[in-house]
Amino acid sequence: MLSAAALALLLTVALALARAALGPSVFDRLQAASTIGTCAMLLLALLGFLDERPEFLDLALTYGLLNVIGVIAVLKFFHLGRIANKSHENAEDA
Amino acid sequence: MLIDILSGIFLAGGAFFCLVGGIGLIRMPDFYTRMHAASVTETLGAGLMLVGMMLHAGLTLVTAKLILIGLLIFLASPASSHALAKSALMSGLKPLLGATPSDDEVPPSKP
Amino acid sequence: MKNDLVLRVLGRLMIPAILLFALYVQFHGDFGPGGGFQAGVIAAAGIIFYALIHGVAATRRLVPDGVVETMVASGVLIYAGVGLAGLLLGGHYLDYSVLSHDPVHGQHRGIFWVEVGVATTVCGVMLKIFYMFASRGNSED
Amino acid sequence: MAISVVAIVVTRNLFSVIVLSGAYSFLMATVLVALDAVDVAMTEAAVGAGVSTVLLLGALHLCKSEEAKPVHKPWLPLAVSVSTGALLIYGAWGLPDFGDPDAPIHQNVVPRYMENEVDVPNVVTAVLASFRGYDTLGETTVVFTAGAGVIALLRRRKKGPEKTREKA
Amino acid sequence: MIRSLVSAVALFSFWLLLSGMFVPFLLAAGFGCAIAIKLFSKRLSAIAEESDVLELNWGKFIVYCPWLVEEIIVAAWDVSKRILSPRLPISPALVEFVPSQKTDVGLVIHANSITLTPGTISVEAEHGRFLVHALTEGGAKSLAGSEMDRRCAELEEV
Amino acid sequence: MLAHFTNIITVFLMVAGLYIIIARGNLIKKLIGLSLFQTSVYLLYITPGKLIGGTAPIISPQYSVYSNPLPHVLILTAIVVGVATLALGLALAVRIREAYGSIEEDEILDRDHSVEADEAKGAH
Repeated sequence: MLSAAALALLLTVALALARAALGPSVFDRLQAASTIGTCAMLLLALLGFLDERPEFLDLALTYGLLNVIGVIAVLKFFHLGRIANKSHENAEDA
Repeated sequence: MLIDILSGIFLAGGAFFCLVGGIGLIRMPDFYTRMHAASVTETLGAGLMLVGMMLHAGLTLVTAKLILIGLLIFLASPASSHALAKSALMSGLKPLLGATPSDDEVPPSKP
Repeated sequence: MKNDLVLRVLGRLMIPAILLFALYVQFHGDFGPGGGFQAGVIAAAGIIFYALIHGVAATRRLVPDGVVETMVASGVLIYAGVGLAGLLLGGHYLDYSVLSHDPVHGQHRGIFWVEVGVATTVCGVMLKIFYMFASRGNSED
Repeated sequence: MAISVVAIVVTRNLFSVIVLSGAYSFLMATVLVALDAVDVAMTEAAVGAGVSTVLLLGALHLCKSEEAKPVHKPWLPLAVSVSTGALLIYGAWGLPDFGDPDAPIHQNVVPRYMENEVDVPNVVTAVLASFRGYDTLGETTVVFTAGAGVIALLRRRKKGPEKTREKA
Repeated sequence: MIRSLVSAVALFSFWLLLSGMFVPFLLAAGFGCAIAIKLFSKRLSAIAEESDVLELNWGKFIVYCPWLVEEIIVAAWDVSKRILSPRLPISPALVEFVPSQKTDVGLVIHANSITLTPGTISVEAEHGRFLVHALTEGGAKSLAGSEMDRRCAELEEV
Repeated sequence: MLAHFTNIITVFLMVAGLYIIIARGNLIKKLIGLSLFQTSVYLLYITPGKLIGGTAPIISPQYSVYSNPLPHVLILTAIVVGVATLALGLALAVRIREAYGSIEEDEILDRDHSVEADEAKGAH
């Protein structure tokens, strides 16, 4: 059952990857990336159980923490970057 | 034995909801609706899988760590999807509304 | 984004947890995955998370530049100092066996301090680089 | 994973590229876990998804986020890359099989490392800090130097940028 | 004082859960780390000009969690059916309404609960104004003055 | 074929990184290509260390077969150095952007050419 669940997770990752590759806007890709992060986290926990080494859960925790930080960082800088670029371009035009 | 079967059922359920979320991520027409699909994966899919693994592990520290992971998901994923939706709206990405979209429902998007 | 309610409350709950997790990774590097480098990166990520929520200026007040620069340098010094301590106690450079009466215990002690050094440097450098990039952009606007 | 790599190659909006490379490094870390490299996976996840994403974004918001259209025809680089790849694959047939316990890599110093004379359960930590202490000291110094280099490059001097811009 | 003691104890138990090793050295390290981080987080809050403690009616919160889980399951099943049905019967809607919570924590719990329930996502959450995107118009209409709203408001009564 | 599958993937990643580095003019994109190339090197080192049936090299009494820890150590160092170089490269890119107003290789070269032409004119 564990390996079946792992397979399903891999499929989900593949679907999310397709969305990340297709995604028209940055936000679509970001959503897909965060789904991939969640799936990777679950996959890790499952791998730990398949190998019977539950120490891997630490890794899963790391993934979870960093996933959030990554998403919020991209959002934050997306706004900053747009503003910075606009003001810069205007300055160069003038 | 009973616990094995139960954990198998939970894992299968989790896998099913994850897959559904993935399919929804592909099928849905616009960004905001895709977020709903993704939230299926991140809440029920992940939650059921974690419960399945907890049953598999029994009452040990592994279970405690799994609970921590679950708490992390349930705290962090709504916050990040909230931030995602908010900044998508702020950047002017208009949501698709209704079967017959009516313009008065579109909120004024703030810069 | 700066005054987002949800993110602020999340940060209040999560940042102490992230920092504690970093320290856990640091101290348990001997027993499971982890070690100084990972701990440094995670701690830096936690503080960067604070910067993302409350702005770089507040973070600079939280962890001032002087502290960060001291961290950068002192990490390398700790590492080199461990080697030197081995030298002074009659062993080779970076030979930890002489750090305690019992060679195995000495090795433990040496590895621990070396990891502390790595974590300090890595955390400091990551934060410093982040400050450099972020502050440069802000004052240019 | 291959899909995300292709997407990284093709996509021109640099924000999207950074998002994709974050996802790529999560997948990479998962592959590393499957290959039993737990410590490396943890580092890769922390670095790829956390720090280097933030650094790339930080650099990006000082620069333009859209890549220019390529002016050259991509055939020459493509040919060079593909022929390199073909050569490497040809060379790879000579390597030992995957997971072969008799490969030379498992014969030399590793048995001594695995004897665990340091009495630290995580062998990677033991080797990193004890047997190969010099390497790690060098690594720490490199990180220190890189930090110093970034400080030197990005320190704000009064009127520095304007002057160079006028000259250009 | 008692509150900061409680949160230090919470941090220490977090450490114990992570570690699972009861060697004296590690216990001492955990104790030290918990105290250090408690002090550091005081500094965090001081610089962000926030109160350090979270006021919450914990008794009601424990009752609230299972109810939320039940809501999530029902909603997720509904959304899954919509995703899998070939006609894709969705009618997305944006609604704005006034939440009845007063404190930060109550508002955040309400907003997060809305987002956690598949089919609804809180887009903007401020004092006195929520903007919610819903997958169906029915789901959007039932939000204002809902049971979730009432229960979250109850959580604030300390 | 299957025995060399991992090698083929490694080579594919390496080629993709190489292609980005030589075909794209954008400096930041080049740096991303460089880190892609680096990950392929990580994979190249880690894959031979794996033993079928082995587990992660964290010694515990239940297991007897472990994968080879040596490549892990080397790659750990490589990742750290990789981040350091990435940061340094990005700092350089930012400086170049400030000096030239662009991070596209072609535009930078064009500008250099025009400056040289101007100087030549001034000398005559």
